[in-house]
Amino acid sequence: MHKSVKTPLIAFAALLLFGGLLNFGVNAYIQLIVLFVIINSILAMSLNLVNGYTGQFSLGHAGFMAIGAYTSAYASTQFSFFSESFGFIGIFVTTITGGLLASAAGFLVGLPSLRLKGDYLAIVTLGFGEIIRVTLLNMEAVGGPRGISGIPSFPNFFFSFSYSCFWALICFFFIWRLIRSSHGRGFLSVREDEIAAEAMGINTTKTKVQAFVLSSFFAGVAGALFAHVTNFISPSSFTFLMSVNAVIMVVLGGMGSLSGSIAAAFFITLMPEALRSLQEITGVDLRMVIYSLLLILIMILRPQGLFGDKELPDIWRKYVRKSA
Amino acid sequence: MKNTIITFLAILPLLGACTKKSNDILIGEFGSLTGNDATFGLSTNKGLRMAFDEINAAGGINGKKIKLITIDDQGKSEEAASAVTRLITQDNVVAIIGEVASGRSIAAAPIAQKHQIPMVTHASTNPEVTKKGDFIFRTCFIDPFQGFVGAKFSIQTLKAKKAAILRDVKSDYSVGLADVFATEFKNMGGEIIADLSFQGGDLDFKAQLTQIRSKNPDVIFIPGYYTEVGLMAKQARELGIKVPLVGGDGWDSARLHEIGKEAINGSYYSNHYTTESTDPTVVEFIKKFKEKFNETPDSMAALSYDTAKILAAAIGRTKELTPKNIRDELAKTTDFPGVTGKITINADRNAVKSAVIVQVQGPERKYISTVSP
Amino acid sequence: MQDFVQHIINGISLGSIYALIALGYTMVYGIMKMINFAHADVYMVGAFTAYYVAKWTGLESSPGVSTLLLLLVSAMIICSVLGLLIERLAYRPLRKSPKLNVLITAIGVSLFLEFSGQVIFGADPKVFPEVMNQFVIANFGGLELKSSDVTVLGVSLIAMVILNFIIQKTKIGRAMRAVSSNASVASMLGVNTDRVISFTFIVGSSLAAIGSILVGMKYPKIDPLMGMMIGLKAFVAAVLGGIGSIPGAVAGALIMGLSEEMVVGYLSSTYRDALAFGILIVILIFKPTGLFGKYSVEKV
Amino acid sequence: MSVNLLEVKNMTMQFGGLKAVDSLSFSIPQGQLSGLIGPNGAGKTTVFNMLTGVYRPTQGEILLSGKNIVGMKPYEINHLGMARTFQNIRLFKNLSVLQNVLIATHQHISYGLFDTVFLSKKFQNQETEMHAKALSLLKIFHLENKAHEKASSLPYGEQRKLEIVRAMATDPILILLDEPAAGMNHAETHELMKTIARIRHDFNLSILLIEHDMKLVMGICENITVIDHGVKIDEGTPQKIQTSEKVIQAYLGVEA
Repeated sequence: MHKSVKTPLIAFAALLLFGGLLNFGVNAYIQLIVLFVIINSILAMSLNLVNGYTGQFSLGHAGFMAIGAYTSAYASTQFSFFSESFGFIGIFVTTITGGLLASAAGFLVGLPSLRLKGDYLAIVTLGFGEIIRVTLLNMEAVGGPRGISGIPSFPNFFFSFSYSCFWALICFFFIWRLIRSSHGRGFLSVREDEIAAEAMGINTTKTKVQAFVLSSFFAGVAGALFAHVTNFISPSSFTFLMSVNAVIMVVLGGMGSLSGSIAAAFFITLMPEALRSLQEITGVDLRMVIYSLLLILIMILRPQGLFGDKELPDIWRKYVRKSA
Repeated sequence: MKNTIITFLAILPLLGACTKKSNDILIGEFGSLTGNDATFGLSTNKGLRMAFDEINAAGGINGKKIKLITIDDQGKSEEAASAVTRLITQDNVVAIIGEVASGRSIAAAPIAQKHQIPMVTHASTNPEVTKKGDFIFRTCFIDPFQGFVGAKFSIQTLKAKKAAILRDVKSDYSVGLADVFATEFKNMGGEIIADLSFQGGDLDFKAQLTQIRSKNPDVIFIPGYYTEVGLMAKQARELGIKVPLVGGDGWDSARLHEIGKEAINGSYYSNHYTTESTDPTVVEFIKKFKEKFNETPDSMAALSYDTAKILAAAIGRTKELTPKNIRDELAKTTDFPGVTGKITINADRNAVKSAVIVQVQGPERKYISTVSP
Repeated sequence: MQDFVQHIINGISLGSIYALIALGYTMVYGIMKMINFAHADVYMVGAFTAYYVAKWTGLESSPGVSTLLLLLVSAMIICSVLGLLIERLAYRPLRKSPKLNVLITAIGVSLFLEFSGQVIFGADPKVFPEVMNQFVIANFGGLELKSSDVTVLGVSLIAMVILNFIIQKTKIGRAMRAVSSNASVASMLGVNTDRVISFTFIVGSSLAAIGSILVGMKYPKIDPLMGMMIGLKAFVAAVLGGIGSIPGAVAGALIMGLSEEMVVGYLSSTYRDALAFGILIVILIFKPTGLFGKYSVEKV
Repeated sequence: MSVNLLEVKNMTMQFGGLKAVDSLSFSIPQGQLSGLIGPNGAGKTTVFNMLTGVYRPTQGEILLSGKNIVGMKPYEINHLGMARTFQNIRLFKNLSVLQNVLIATHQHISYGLFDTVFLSKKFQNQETEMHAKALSLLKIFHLENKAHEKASSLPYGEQRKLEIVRAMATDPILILLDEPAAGMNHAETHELMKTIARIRHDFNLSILLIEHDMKLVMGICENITVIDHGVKIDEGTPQKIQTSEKVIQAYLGVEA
């Protein structure tokens, strides 16, 4: 077997095994949370490409996710081919289409990023996200504020899990290998110093647009998965707060750390759910109060995020070396 | 120190999953206790708590106490979906009550259906909700009816020929109601001269109102929530618009007048019940609610109170407590004497009930008429 | 024609509200180069302070100048203290951290205030007390000019002039400019950076407090999330005008208010927010630092 | 075609009302090591920025191998064979020494995203090649043992050297060095100058060197252009410049 597919396949097999355990071991609620963790991981990893590796400041990730979600949901509900025989091909095609349309939008948003930096870019991407949301809100074809309901779900949990993991692995290995290639080093150079990168022959314009396009593709894929897991989407699912949540995951995990993004996705998805039990004790819902407080504390105590720009293996190695 | 905190933060999420066994009848509620729509979720919650407290105080159902498990969905659809999944699979509830907003009910209904757990919505008026499956019920009227009531009242009672609509595009409830109103109003021979929109949460509506003013409508139909309608009335009067405003049950709150002050006086809306009613059920409900919460119940509270009672009655009729049996008994609900009228569940699992038109007169709501389906 | 004038009046009155809040954003940004996301929530706290003070003192139903002053002062004090606390506890430890961290902390503070507000004040809306009686200042042919419209615009303009004066002409203003252009050099030259930043937060939070009361008078509905949308719009306005520039914030806010009004009045009421952002994007693409923003050549 | 590798004609840069560089003309023949000197604030770095496309000159022409490069993007100019270092060191600080050099070789690779993701033969071969080349360049400045350290962790002098290595990795024909010896002691400077002379020879490079300190430049440059206040005041061999009245005045005028 070619080594390029060997590691991903081993990882996939391991995850499938885990999925099999989950399939029988836990209830549907935990299963749903697991799926949200995977989807959020894809979201965080893809945003890391723009915010972490390329050093651009995007606050509009929810918009791309929305495009992916709407495209695939629309295809699944409108074209009988997909809904009747919601076979693997159909699912695959709708997911890819969602991703592609999202990346087309990413291209459009990437363009102004050529001229804007920092806070200005952040605000423009935020604006694009809002424009996408308001446009969806006003499109009768996709249900306006009612959104799209009755999106066919995946056949069963095991399928949802495997399929989401499949995309999460693609996203992970794609970015992982990209960053360790010359193309990826181009991304990093833009983050480190744009002027020096240009002087060293890097077409920074192209690089930035590329980052936006690739990142939006995976955001779109995450959206497609989200739509089919929740079976319902509406414009209010993709607000500014969702973009903020994505940025939080990236920074919390560590800018430029994929394993950090995944860890942060776990943390951010599980924490509010875990804190639900607290409500039974206190009587009032303090979840979001604690959540926001933790966010501030983490930023102050560990500004570089959980993993910094290191990956899990680096940290493992360091730890082992220290204790040996 | 730093490390301890970080370790603590890391293990926090793991403390989550733990299920308890209990001898109570577990009923789940999901609602917007925080977020932009919090006011409706909070009212709903009060109505439910009051109903179940009453039932438990009277000895429960067949000796068993009811335990209400409430989950906040923050007014987000995806949270509603996970909340319902949690209620069903983690907390093992036998029935679910919620939500006010049709959008979130639509998001949650397929999950309840999939797990074969009855779900009763007390205030989602969008027809789609109960079409999600035979475990989904509703105890309020639906938008087509309310839109019809609004149009009929405008044409027949207010003698309006030209109407302007101001809809909240963010709310599926508002959009649905506006659409029905427009169709019915035209069918009855009226003309829609302006159909403008705003977004829930907006503060300023003068741009829309200025445009409406130039078209001279006889009536303005605003299928929004009281949070915006109060401000809208104020601004409309400031702009010199004097025609009556007409709306739906989203207006129903004591705050409507507190925000809109005299500007909202004289406007009409369709509602589920009237506080002026002399029906002892209603009088008793209002009295007890005021004692408990020190405020006049709005229609969300009344509806959720009724829903809780209907559900409890259905549970009481079951021989064996299973979700399937509760569903079957719910479907048999006939002429239940609720605060919001006599409620019968029809074959589509919708409630057949009448609507009332009330007029805002300061803090009071003057009963104008009842429209039956 | 009458409609057009009405739209202009509406737009300016809406814009001047954005301006009051935008000034707070731009102040903090100008000095610290950070987006103080929590500003809009300090504004919310201001409104609730006024609400509770009026309730406890029983002034809810006795409108008048003294009521207004009492509420203004109490809201300004509470907001300043809150602003100082936020700066001291959340932002100061991060002063040397990357921008994104500071931004996330600011979002964290904002969420914290919003959700604590929902727990403490309750999530349902409250009715803001009547502070001043409204009267009609001028009436020309069906067009009424309300006192509240003029007050808000007047206060924003006065605030703008005073701020400009403080920054350009006073000692603390000079220190502020020094910190703004280079904080570390300023502190080497003996400027007490901490004090300057604290002062900035006091001024910014007081502006938020004033804004909250003026807006409360005009739109008497307050809730813990009231800052979210208006804050976002005001912030966009500040960016539009060139964030960091005081006249820019006011100009940006007025443009924002007017364009929103015109969009709804003449184009489409449904795309109001989208078009507001559209205008922002177009302006930034042609003028990347906003209307009044200083364009700095990056030193190579 | 002109025999000169670089030909600058009437290049002017105006910032608002200030003329930072005024109608500057000079040329560099193939293979020459030239110097550009002038007192502080004379506009030397602005000249570099215009040559490399960071600023667009308000007026004038810049011909590289006979081709006008005014208006081109910095990376395009770099692809044509002009590379530079920066006066206030602009390394990719958080990346390793090796990565810094590898980035500069990016323009020479031909593998695409597909090759990257599937780790194709092409990808592997080219990566191996790039690494080997980067290491061999690092060797010239004795940096090969630090290849995996963070660029920002290098001492100052080595950071300057790394900048030169990075510029060389783009395979330039003309390399612009902006005060390469700044902050180095006498011995280090001496060694650096020797290395510069050597790489010019080994890699067949033309070099343009900015130096604030006149004495340094005199040792290795073959031709020197002197500017002050954006205007060329003299040009010629080190011997000629050393005795030039105008040059001495310019330096004394500023430094006295």
